[in-house]
Amino acid sequence: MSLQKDLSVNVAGLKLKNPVIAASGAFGFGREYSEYFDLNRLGGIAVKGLTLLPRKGNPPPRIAETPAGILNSVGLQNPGVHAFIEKEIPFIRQFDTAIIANASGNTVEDYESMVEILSAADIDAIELNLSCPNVKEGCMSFGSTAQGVSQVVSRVKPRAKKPLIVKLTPNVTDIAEIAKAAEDAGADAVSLINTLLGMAIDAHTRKPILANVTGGLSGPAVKPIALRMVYQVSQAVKIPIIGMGGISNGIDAVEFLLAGASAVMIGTAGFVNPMAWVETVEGIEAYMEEQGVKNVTELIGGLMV
Amino acid sequence: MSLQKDLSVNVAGLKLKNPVIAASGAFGFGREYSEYFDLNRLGGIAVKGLTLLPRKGNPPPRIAETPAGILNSVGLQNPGVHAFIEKEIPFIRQFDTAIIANASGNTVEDYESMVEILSAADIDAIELNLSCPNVKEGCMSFGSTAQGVSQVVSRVKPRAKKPLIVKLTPNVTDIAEIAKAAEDAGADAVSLINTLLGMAIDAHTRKPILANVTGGLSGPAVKPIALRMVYQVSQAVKIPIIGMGGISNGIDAVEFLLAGASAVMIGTAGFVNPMAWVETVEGIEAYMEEQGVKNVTELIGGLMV
Amino acid sequence: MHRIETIKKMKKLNEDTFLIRIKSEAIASRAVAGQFVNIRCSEGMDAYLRRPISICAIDREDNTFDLVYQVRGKGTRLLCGFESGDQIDVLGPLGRGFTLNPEHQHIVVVGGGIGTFPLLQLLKDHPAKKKTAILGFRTKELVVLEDKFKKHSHELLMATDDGSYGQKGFVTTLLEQMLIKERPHMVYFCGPAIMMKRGVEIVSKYGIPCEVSMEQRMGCGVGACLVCACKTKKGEDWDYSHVCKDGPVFAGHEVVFEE
Amino acid sequence: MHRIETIKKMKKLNEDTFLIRIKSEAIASRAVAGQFVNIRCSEGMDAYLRRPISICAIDREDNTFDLVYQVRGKGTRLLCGFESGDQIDVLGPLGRGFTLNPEHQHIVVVGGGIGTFPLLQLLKDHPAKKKTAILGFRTKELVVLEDKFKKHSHELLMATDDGSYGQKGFVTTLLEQMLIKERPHMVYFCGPAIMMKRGVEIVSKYGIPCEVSMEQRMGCGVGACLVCACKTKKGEDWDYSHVCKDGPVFAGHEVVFEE
Ligand SMILES: Cc1cc2nc3c(=O)[nH]c(=O)nc-3n(C[C@H](O)[C@H](O)[C@H](O)COP(=O)(O)OP(=O)(O)OC[C@H]3O[C@@H](n4cnc5c(N)ncnc54)[C@H](O)[C@@H]3O)c2cc1C
Ligand SMILES: Cc1cc2nc3c(=O)[nH]c(=O)nc-3n(C[C@H](O)[C@H](O)[C@H](O)COP(=O)(O)OP(=O)(O)OC[C@H]3O[C@@H](n4cnc5c(N)ncnc54)[C@H](O)[C@@H]3O)c2cc1C
Ligand SMILES: Cc1cc2nc3c(=O)[nH]c(=O)nc-3n(C[C@H](O)[C@H](O)[C@H](O)COP(=O)(O)O)c2cc1C
Ligand SMILES: Cc1cc2nc3c(=O)[nH]c(=O)nc-3n(C[C@H](O)[C@H](O)[C@H](O)COP(=O)(O)O)c2cc1C
Ligand code: FES
Ligand code: FES
Repeated sequence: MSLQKDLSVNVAGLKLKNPVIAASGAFGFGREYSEYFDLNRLGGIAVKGLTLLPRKGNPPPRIAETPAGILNSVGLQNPGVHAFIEKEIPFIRQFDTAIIANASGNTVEDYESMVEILSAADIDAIELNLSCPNVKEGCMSFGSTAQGVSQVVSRVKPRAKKPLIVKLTPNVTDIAEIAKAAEDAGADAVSLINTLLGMAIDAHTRKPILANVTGGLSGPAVKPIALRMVYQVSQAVKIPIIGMGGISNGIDAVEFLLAGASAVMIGTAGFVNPMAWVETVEGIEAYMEEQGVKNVTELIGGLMV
Repeated sequence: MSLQKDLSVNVAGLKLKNPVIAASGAFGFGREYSEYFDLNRLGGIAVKGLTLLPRKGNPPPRIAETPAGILNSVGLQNPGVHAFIEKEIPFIRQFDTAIIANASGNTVEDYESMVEILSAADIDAIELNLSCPNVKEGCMSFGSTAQGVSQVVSRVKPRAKKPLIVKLTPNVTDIAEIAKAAEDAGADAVSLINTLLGMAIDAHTRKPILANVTGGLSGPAVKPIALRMVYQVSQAVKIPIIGMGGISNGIDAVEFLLAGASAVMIGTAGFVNPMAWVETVEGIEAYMEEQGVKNVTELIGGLMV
Repeated sequence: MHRIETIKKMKKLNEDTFLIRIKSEAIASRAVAGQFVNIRCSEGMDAYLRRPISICAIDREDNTFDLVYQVRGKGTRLLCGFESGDQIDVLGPLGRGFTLNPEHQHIVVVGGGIGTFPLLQLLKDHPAKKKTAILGFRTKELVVLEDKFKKHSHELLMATDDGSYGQKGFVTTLLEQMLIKERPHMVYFCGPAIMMKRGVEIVSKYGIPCEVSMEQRMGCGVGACLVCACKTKKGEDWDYSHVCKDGPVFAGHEVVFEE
Repeated sequence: MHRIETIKKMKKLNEDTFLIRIKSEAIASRAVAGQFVNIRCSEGMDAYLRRPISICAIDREDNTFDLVYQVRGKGTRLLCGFESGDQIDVLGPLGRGFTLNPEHQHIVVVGGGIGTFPLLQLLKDHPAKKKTAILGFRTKELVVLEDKFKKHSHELLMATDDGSYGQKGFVTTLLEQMLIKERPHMVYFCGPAIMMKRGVEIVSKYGIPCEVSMEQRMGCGVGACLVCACKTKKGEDWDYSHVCKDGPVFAGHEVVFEE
């Protein structure tokens, strides 16, 4: 490759060496995949969804394969925010990659505490998860109305000392309206999409495959929905967008950038191909080379409609 | 096969010899596929979405392939309800299969007129399309709020002299609430899901693939979402449900029946396999044989949760 | 016809152009020049929709037909994985082919790139006394089937965009140069929309009828889903016809070409 | 290790059980009995997730390892399409294998169905003086690898659910009959959860330690996605461990078996 290329992006103050971030829940706290590739190559890592106290998560089976996708119902199993700070941050900090703490709560107060605690921790941004479909309380119930989003975001924003990214659920009638509510309430950026609520049934046993009955759909199957939502949100808000949903390679990532995302996250594709994250960085570079794009930011919102 | 099996179902007065119906928009008015198989084998045919006046539809390209699915943006191209009654009904009536007229409108008055006109025609049921994502006015804008659905359904119901099926859009926060609104307003049945709003981009040209920018996602990719919605709606309403979204074979169809559907529709799968409709009937039969199910109605809502 | 048929031959014609010969009495006996088949490139989800490919040549004695295709994306790439002897799922013959009017004594076929392929069977079947073929490719390496076209035409003019083979430039320029001297009875176009648009303008100027073979993204391929729209004239107004059923071949003056 | 490796052998063992031998120095040199690999059964979307398959045997000189699998659904069916010489995408060796304690002089392996396969390498590697294998299958036709198990054990007891081969009934019954007479130092279970649950109850009664190899639906296979949960004891309480990383082999008393 001959072209001198700049892949770095700045998402509301969050500086990334390239626009590729490991999506929350698919990458643990980075340890596992550090055996497969050099984490320094990632723009950032969004860690497994954290809560104030440790959570056990839902009973298994927690995954079902669906056409070009998967359903998961992990239900935010995590060691709690304190264990994260103590045991996981030091590990990830060895690498030159941004740390994004994904935070969930059952109540507005939970979210407030999480943001306070994380603001004091050695991380680069907070991703407020208002969109997990696999827990009964909080989370998606806040995220599915503009009012709920507005309420949580406006309460936590004053406490946030790091860029505040609000993660949106696609299980809504009008995601642009929700994104606008997040923006108006002070979000520095939005990330989307979380998973779509779905279900799989085993016709032979006549039972749901997931013990939790329903789960969240992700993977290539949802890409057209995610792209549309990123595009709609990009028309509605001025804050940067982190796009995700079914991205598997550089071309997919470029599509999200063109639709208006400033960075992308990848989850499911990594299960199938542990090199998906790194290959996506390489794929974006190859696209830039081919198209003579020097600065990846030129692509953001570059869709010609 | 040895077992004596009964595949017939009765959906709110609409009698079907088997639960497999060709989905609206995927089957034209039946002429084309009559060259491929015997239409007598179908439970019913939901004809291409009709409007009062002829519609040209959207500019091409109108289709994009996506992982395990497709996006379409036909935009209700149709010859108008009068041409349908004159030229198409006589053709379909040659076959022993139910005719379901799929009706759209821009205004409540349009829907009223459509229902009046169709009630006088030789058809078996009316499917009120409150869910087409590809037209600017009416349709999905009514379908995306409980209030909109309630308004249209309560206004047309008194004029309906045939079973009235209300077709719901999946592009909503809470489909159960919308289904309930349809039930309360007098719907005899609901059918779901219509397509999910999506988008596809050609990274090389940096343009949307569909001339209409966005389109409706259907096919196997959406099956988990459709199944979840059918299940949720079945928990919320008492009227029968016609389930669809990504069904490709008998096992898929059985999953929808177990989730609570009384009948199923198949669209996209037929493009790939023109025998999909007939093979689904056969597949349901084979499943019944294997599981010793004599009456297909035993399967409806039979999910063990 | 929806059939599982057997592949008799797979041949690489150049870097990314392949020929598949398929045995099918049902299709070979029914198909006419200009029709297409809709092919399943994978059994699963990897190229979910069928791919429309024109019938390039028919051997009605041997009950085979040939498809020639260029690798463009997922589906056509998967097609290259097939081998002679494999089964393939074909829907066809589909659509409306070219009109063969025995009164037309001199015909011209004008093709560009992958649009040249369906013109071969047209030349084979047309009863005209004089058949001229004007074929254009991007560059020399992409030229295929030249010998076949030579065999079934009386005159063969070649053009490449870069001048690496035949005349440099567009087939429409060659056509226009020809029309200054000659007056064929019918011209058939198949190729990029922009070429066909220009072609129709040229022949109209000379009052010569023509047919064009259109392309559009397809779903069902049989006329049921209405996705493959093509703007055509309808009295003073226009309407969307459908490439898979009303076409792919349309009368040149019927089509409303857009930018 | 994520590697594209070459298949050295494909063998049908019975109606729906197959053996794949894969050449891989990286895996053969690192793997221990009880570990698994996560395999990509198709390049595309047709079996999107990888499939976990236990390592059945390792040839550390030849740098190959064997997988034995039963066709259950889409993925395992696609695996049957592979041929010797083909490339295959394998992630592994993964997870925690069986514990091999040289002080255990008499060990018993108890396997049911596809759960018998990973026990073979365990028998090969374990230094115990006496190795007993108790294997159960649904019916005679499903019995595979009997000769190999015979070779690597000192005692081999077979059971089938229908009595068509060996003793009629469950392996746990055979185990219990044995424990009345003998006191092995360690028992290893691999098979259906209900069998392992019963097995753990039995050996506990006799105060014999045991290990069980658990199954669960997986995503990543490496411990990152947390989907493969397995209830395990944690002090007075319990927590979800993960089969792909903390397992698949767990100490028998650790696991909380559920209905
Ligand atoms: C009537 C007709 C006849 C054709 N005849 C030939 C032929 O003889 N030889 C040949 O090489 N090509 C022919 N084509 C074009 C051929 O269909 C496309 O090149 C092919 O579908 C591309 O598929 P892909 O999977 O390689 O590309 P992808 O880009 O992966 O395809 C994605 C989707 O877009 C559709 N698509 C992409 N390009 C086209 C196109 N140009 N036309 C229609 N659909 C498209 C595909 O069918 C598929 O649904 C014909 C097209 C039509 C409509
Ligand atoms: C650690 C481990 C080791 C295994 N070792 C072997 C072995 O040596 N030989 C063998 O034949 N089988 C083994 N299995 C079971 C094997 O993984 C499944 O039979 C296989 O995944 C089924 O895939 P399929 O595509 O055929 O079925 P499908 O039903 O089409 O699979 C659909 C999805 O469910 C998952 N799934 C279905 N059944 C199981 C299962 N029993 N366990 C885990 N996931 C499942 C699949 O991986 C896939 O994601 C093992 C499973 C685990 C967890
Ligand atoms: C197994 C799994 C666990 C997930 N856990 C979380 C989580 O804890 N917090 C969160 O915000 N999103 C979570 N997600 C959603 C992903 O971050 C992402 O939004 C979604 O999967 C879509 O991207 P993908 O298609 O690339 O996977 C999870 C997804 C998967 C598959
Ligand atoms: C090309 C196409 C056209 C459609 N047109 C209509 C329509 O006119 N009216 C309607 O109610 N639904 C229409 N639909 C939606 C289908 O009826 C069905 O709800 C949807 O495609 C999901 O089912 P499937 O996955 O089996 O295709 C259309 C779908 C497709 C793919
Ligand atoms: S492709 Fe369906 S109508 Fe032409
Ligand atoms: S499969 Fe991902 S953690 Fe076990």
